[in-house]
Amino acid sequence: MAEAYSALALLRHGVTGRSWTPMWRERPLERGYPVVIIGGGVHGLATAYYLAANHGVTNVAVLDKGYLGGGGSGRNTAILRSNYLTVEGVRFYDRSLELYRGMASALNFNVMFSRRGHLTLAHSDTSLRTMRWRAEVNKASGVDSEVIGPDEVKRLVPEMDTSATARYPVLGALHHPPGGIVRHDAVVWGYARAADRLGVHLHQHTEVTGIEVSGGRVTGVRTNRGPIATPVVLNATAGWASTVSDMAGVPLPVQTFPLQAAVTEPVKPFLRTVVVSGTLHVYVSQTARGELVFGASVDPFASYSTRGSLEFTEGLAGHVLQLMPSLAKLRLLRQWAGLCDMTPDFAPVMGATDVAGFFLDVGWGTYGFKAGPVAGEAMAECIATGQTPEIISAFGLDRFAQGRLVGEKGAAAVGH
Amino acid sequence: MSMRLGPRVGEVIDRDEPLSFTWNGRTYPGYAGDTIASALAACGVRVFSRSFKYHRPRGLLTASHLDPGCMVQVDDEPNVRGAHRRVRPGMDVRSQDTWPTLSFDVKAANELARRMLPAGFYYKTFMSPGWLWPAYERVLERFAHGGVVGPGKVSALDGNERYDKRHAHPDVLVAGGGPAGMAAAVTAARSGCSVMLVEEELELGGHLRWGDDVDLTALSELRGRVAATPGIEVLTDAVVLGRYDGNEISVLQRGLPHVAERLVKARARTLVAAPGLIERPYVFAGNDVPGVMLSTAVRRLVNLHAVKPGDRAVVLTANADGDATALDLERAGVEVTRVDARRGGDVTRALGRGRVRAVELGDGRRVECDLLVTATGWTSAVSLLTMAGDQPRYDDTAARFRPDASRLPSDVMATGGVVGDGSCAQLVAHGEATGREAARRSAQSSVTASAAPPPLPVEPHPALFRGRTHGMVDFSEDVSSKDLFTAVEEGFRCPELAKRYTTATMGPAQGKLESVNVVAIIAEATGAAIAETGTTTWRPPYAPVSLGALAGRLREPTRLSPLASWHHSHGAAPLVAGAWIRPDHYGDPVAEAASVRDGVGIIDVTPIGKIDLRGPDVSRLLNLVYVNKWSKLEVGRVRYGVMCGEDGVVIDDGVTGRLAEDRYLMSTTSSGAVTVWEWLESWLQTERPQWRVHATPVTTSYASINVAGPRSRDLLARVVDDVDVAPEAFPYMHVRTGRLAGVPGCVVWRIGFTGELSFELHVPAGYGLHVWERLLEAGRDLGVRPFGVEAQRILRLEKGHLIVGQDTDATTKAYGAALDGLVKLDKDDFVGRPELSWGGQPGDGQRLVGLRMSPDSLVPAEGSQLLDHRGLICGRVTSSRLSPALGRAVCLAQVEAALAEPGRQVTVRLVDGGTARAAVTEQLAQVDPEGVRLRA
Amino acid sequence: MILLPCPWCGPRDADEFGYAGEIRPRPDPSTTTPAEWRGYLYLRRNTAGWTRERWFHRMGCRRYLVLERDTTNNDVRPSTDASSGSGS
Amino acid sequence: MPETTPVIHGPVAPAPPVGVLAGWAVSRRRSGAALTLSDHSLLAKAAVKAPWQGALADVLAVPFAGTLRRTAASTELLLTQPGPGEWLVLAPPGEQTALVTWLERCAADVDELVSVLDVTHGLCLVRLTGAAAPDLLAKECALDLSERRCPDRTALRTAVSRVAADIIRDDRDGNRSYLLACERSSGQYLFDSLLDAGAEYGVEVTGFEPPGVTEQTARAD
Ligand SMILES: Cc1cc2nc3c(=O)[nH]c(=O)nc-3n(C[C@H](O)[C@H](O)[C@H](O)COP(=O)(O)OP(=O)(O)OC[C@H]3O[C@@H](n4cnc5c(N)ncnc54)[C@H](O)[C@@H]3O)c2cc1C
Ligand SMILES: NC(=O)c1ccc[n+]([C@@H]2O[C@H](COP(=O)([O-])OP(=O)(O)OC[C@H]3O[C@@H](n4cnc5c(N)ncnc54)[C@H](O)[C@@H]3O)[C@@H](O)[C@H]2O)c1
Ligand SMILES: Cc1cc2nc3c(=O)[nH]c(=O)nc-3n(C[C@H](O)[C@H](O)[C@H](O)COP(=O)(O)O)c2cc1C
Ligand SMILES: [Zn+2]
Repeated sequence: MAEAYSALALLRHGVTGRSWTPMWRERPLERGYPVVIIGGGVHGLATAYYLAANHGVTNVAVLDKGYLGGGGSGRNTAILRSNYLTVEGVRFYDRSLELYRGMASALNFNVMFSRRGHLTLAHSDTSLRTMRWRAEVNKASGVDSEVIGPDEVKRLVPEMDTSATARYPVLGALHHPPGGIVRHDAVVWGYARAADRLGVHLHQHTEVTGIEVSGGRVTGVRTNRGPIATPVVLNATAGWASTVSDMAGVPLPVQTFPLQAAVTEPVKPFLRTVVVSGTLHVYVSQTARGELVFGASVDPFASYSTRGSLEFTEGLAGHVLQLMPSLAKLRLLRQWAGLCDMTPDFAPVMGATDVAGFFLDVGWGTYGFKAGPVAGEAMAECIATGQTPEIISAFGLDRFAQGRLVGEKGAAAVGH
Repeated sequence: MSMRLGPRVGEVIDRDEPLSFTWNGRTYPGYAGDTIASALAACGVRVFSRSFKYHRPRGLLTASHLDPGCMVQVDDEPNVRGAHRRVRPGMDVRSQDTWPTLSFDVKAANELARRMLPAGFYYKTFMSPGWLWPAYERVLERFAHGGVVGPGKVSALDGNERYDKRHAHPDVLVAGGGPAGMAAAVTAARSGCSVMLVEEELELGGHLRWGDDVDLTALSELRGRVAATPGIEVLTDAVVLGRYDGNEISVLQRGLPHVAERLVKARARTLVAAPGLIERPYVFAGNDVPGVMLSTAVRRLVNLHAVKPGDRAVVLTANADGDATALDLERAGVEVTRVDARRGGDVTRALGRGRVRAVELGDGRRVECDLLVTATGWTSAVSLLTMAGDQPRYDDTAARFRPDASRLPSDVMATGGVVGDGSCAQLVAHGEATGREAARRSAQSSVTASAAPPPLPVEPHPALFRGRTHGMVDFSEDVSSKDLFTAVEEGFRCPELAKRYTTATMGPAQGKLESVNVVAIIAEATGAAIAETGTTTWRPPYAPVSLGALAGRLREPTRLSPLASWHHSHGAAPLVAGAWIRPDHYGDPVAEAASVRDGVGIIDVTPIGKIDLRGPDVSRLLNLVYVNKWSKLEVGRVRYGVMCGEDGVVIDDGVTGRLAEDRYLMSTTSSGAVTVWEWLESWLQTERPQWRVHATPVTTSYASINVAGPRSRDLLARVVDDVDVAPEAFPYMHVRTGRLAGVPGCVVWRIGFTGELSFELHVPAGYGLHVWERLLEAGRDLGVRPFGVEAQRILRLEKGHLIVGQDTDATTKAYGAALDGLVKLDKDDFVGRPELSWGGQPGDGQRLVGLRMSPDSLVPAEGSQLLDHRGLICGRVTSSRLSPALGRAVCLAQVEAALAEPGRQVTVRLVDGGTARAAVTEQLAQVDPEGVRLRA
Repeated sequence: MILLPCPWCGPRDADEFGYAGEIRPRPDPSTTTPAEWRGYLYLRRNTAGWTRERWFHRMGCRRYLVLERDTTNNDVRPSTDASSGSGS
Repeated sequence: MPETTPVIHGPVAPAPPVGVLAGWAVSRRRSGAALTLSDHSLLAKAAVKAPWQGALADVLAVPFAGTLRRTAASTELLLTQPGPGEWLVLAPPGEQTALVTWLERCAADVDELVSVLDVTHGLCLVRLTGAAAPDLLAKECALDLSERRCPDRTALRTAVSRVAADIIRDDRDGNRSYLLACERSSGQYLFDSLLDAGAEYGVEVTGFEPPGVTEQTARAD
């Protein structure tokens, strides 16, 4: 049994020099599992953890073709917020924030959730109006969110150019104090460790190459390490969601787009808030290590390539400097890209499908990291009980065939 | 204590040009040609920084761009590579992240708790009590390791601080100006190619520069050939940052006269990577104590900068470069103890803190010294190649990863030390062969790889990564080999995971120095072979690059109406609307609106999209893209139309007029101008290519002026030359063309967005100002005044005219926008028809309605939410203003269809949390719902 | 920036083009069913590999083009004009 | 009829001193710099659309992506085809009626859909002349404008300073020269952008110098 983490444990290990037990174990791949989860990102791991922790379903395998968190979960800008535009969205993401707040102690793993406030800048009267709309929906749902003026923006971010003559003047912002950032890798590892402790099998470098369906039911998966029999498969593969769903014959309303991000060299802390500008397609926060983490909107065309582009960094730098001209000499250290499974209405696709036993937790686009905990909790319930939980009822696949899209599209541009 | 040596043959300092600068407030001397680091080292400075976590004192390690120990703040610039940046007179150089001083740093206390602070310790603690975490967080933040930016510290972009970019299209781009790169460039250019030769350092030459006499002779010969060959553009102090799809290569050029830095974006037909080798550090206890240096660092200091790095040296050598270093040191008067790793010699520990005092050898000996030099092997600089798809393979003989050129695309080649070993002559010959092949590939229209140059030999090298003790692996991140062992133990066995857990290779050097050691140590800890362990992913940029350089000159496309300067000089408040800057108002939007209701006003509506449509099939196109009918539109008439997407969602609206049998002018919303045109083209080019229609955007061929108000006809009558504006001659929803104020070729629409009698004039743009001024002049006695976008918004809202994108959103279908009457389902096909025919049922979705507030003067913010009797959100206010005409609020709202009946009551949730009541109105229009005024 | 081979203008930076997505046959609107139509509207093959898609050369010839692209690495094959099936 | 002939304002604010030429307010500044930029928006301009390789294309006789100088309607014309089946035809200032009439006559003779639009007011046209012109353009445009890829008499459409523009290589007296056309509202931006980019090459503004067009009396503006 793995030991608990604490300052005392650190001290004990430090003094004795005794080594730590692994956070998760490498276990043999079994011939069958009652539940197979494809995708070892935050969604897959959280689902496995809640299946075990909340429903006692522990004999679960999580399969990932790469390393844990090697998908979007390991490469996202880790911005958390719940100031969505629709009531369904606000309620859903607020539950996720709540789980994030309690995560360190629930998982006995410090995920370093940093509640530092989230600012979405408005550079036009149109976006100011959308901010107000969002703020009002948020407040009506009990979420702390308010439109603030340029002076208040300046107070929160002194580097910001709030002059009225700016090409894209800052007319105001949606301020969401509970928003913040988290150590994304820690969330993945925390869930993995906790799931492993409850008996879940984590299989890295195990790629699913086919899904067996017979008589309209899932019966197993094929992998590069051999077949696994299973009646239940969860597709939690985000950017690759279509490729996996294809294996089960379930077409998705998903297009995969690369989303790029970058970090600068570290500098002393000066930016205490998460700043997002939809008009300028940029968001930025400063981590505890001192580097600025930047993101933008998805690449302009669908692709599975994660190589990244030069124009992304050029556009990013130009936009950041329009907001904060004093950062010109700061150096960009690394850029990378991840894949985003975009849906037509910027809302996820969750729940059962027409193929019995084949579940979806996809369509997470550019915003799914923050949803990891609540999605895991809900999908675990969905799989364990066979009932669709109320909190995800708006997100079913059938909404497309019925033409009932989620209204989140309204605030789409750059969300995060 | 001066460590400056007498003149060296290959030195790059100019002894005739002494200078002085400050380091942590004290003045130091140096010479032109010195780097910050060499000037300080010549003055005996040994400690340049403190390490990230434990704040251990750090000195020079590579004495190059990559040196993790010499990151400094120069004036307002953080994280300057002190061992690369040339020192300049008066420079203010400071150490970073030390408090209170570099020599006495409080955070060095961390070192004491080192055993309690293993890699990733923070994941294991600070969890409870949860409320204390923000306080812990502030403490952790203090350890952010870097310089300072922020207001007052970094200057704005001006003068020679500006940045710039340019494109380039060399046939061959050579990355790296060492012997191989120079040879490749010369041969490619001689084959007729345009060549760009890029070298990160300040001069061409690579490793030859600090070599012996033979090297220096080869160097000057090669430099001579480069200079004598036409067609080579040489960029020094310029670094290749990345290789992207399409062989797009980014280069950062520094040290230019006109700009601080310039980003060169090169589309090379062929990239030749000749980046050479990087010497790797050796891992053992104390390997980060100031005075422990790589052999290349020593040779740079001694031979290029004439700096004596110490007085008594131990040289651990495993190769010829180590041997040569020992000789260089001896020649410089340093007492040298050689330890030959090829014969089993080893170093187990460097002792000392601020500087090396002694070294413990593998055989147990202890040697007093102040300099420990290691020459234990190389790393191939593969990062550019991996960006192009290469996957380097570990070579047991060479004890390093080498490129596996078979995975490279045909437009990327590699030469020189990065691919193999050999004498200088062999490397040059390989460079030449590569240059020749690159030229051949560049000349082809579609590049095919053919004969690659014969491979270079690979010389055996002992596999030296970590010695018998644990030491620093990633110097900039303060990650030790012990940390990596711990990570593996905890389950982080895959290098990508171990990297993220320990942060090894995540610092400013990005693993260029240390990634092989990281992999070797992970392999050691997991018991796997290095080859199967594999490296982590390389990513651009190769070297960190300023945001300023990436941004270049900050310019955003801006669109201006022909009247822009008039608006500006008449006090218009600017409104940024996408690329357009429009007048929001001229001081008093309410009075502006009133003048339209009572008399006449004029507004510049140039950004309204205008598309010229010609051809026999235009009416079929209109029938297809608009939801209403167009077949019967007569010449001389205009009609309002709404466009939907294939999903039935409203995407644009506007009026279109028929000017002649086969000629129409379509107008669109300002923001929709471009998208609507592309939308029309997509139908014409992909789904209906047989239709004969030409669609040409002409938005800014015209200045568009709306003349609105009960007196607008009187005003217009005074400026028209040949258009009869009498009500019978020019009825509502008609169009005329003619001459206005002496200007031929004008189009006039009689329409009424403001709800008043109004005419929209489309005037050839160059006459816009003339017509505008004539209107103001001619209408002076009518009280004409210009009005801005805000007044127009008030007016249209009083009239209940919707704005697509404000009163509708990305889910609003035509009937949701209260446009049911317009949708003609009896047309056989129009875009959106299927959805509109299935989805218009009552009770479905939201509807656009008018709202009457109580109290009626209460103006709810746009975006305010509507609540139903259960207190649940049932809609929102989309538009709202105080109506000057009515003296009360006028609002449009989207509300659930079931509530969208006149008289239904809803609750408006106000911004301050309070509520008010509102009733759904009979119609959207609150002023003149019958439309008498606009038909006057 | 990837280069797209325009049949008219030659290879051009992708930012001169507008991306119009994978090519999907449009069902006959007069006979289509909601299920079929919404499949057309929302479902995508989203292939990891070679796809046929439409691009609009906004800043060049102003033509819609049909292009084959490998979405795993953005390699492209020669393109054709969307209406005529040919270029220059 | 109005008393005075109205002055036409181009998309680019003219550098002082300002005069009037063919009804347009123009800069009378004369620069002898090695690299000059001048506003040519007052040239008469017509945009023509017709089937690519159709009958009108034969009449106009200018290849796709090429230019052709010829005399028609007793004025000298510069014909270009920067898009397939899309022509931009330039004529001296004040000649737009003659230009359009001639083009419409050509169109009347062919049996295909042709549109002729007078875009004299709709486009901004500038001329950049000097040996450093390609270097300046290399900052603002991603295309290879070297002699090899873009020789004299090339016309193409691409992005310049992120704005769609026609680039027409039209050397003058052996001097590198480019005409750049973009839609009017972006004209001032493009002009400023080129000036800014060209600062390091010493670019200067020079007024339009007409071949063979009578000047009207100067009127300061
Ligand atoms: C640059 C970037 C920035 C982002 N920023 C934010 C943000 O600030 N806030 C936010 O909330 N969201 C953000 N996102 C989105 C977020 O990262 C994702 O929505 C989220 O991580 C999805 O998690 P997941 O667990 O569903 O999928 P992933 O983490 O992508 O995991 C899917 C896993 O499936 C595996 N897989 C795929 N196919 C197979 C197969 N056939 N067999 C086995 N395994 C397979 C993959 O290897 C992968 O590990 C960002 C995304 C990116 C790329
Ligand atoms: N590395 C060593 O010290 C070493 C070891 C064995 C042999 N040698 C000798 O070194 C020479 C090897 O020749 P070579 O030409 O392959 O290598 P080189 O190391 O001499 O030159 C490579 C050059 O490329 C530059 N460079 C690297 N990355 C760059 C980038 N991204 N952008 C711009 N410039 C970049 C470097 O600054 C360096 O000057 C031979 O003469 C050989 O005998 C050197
Ligand atoms: C929030 C965040 C912060 C990061 N900070 C750093 C950093 O400081 N240094 C670094 O080298 N990489 C940093 N990375 C990037 C990772 O090294 C890596 O590029 C990313 O996880 C994608 O993986 P890949 O590059 O291996 O494909 C960061 C990534 C994220 C998501
Ligand atoms: Zn084209």
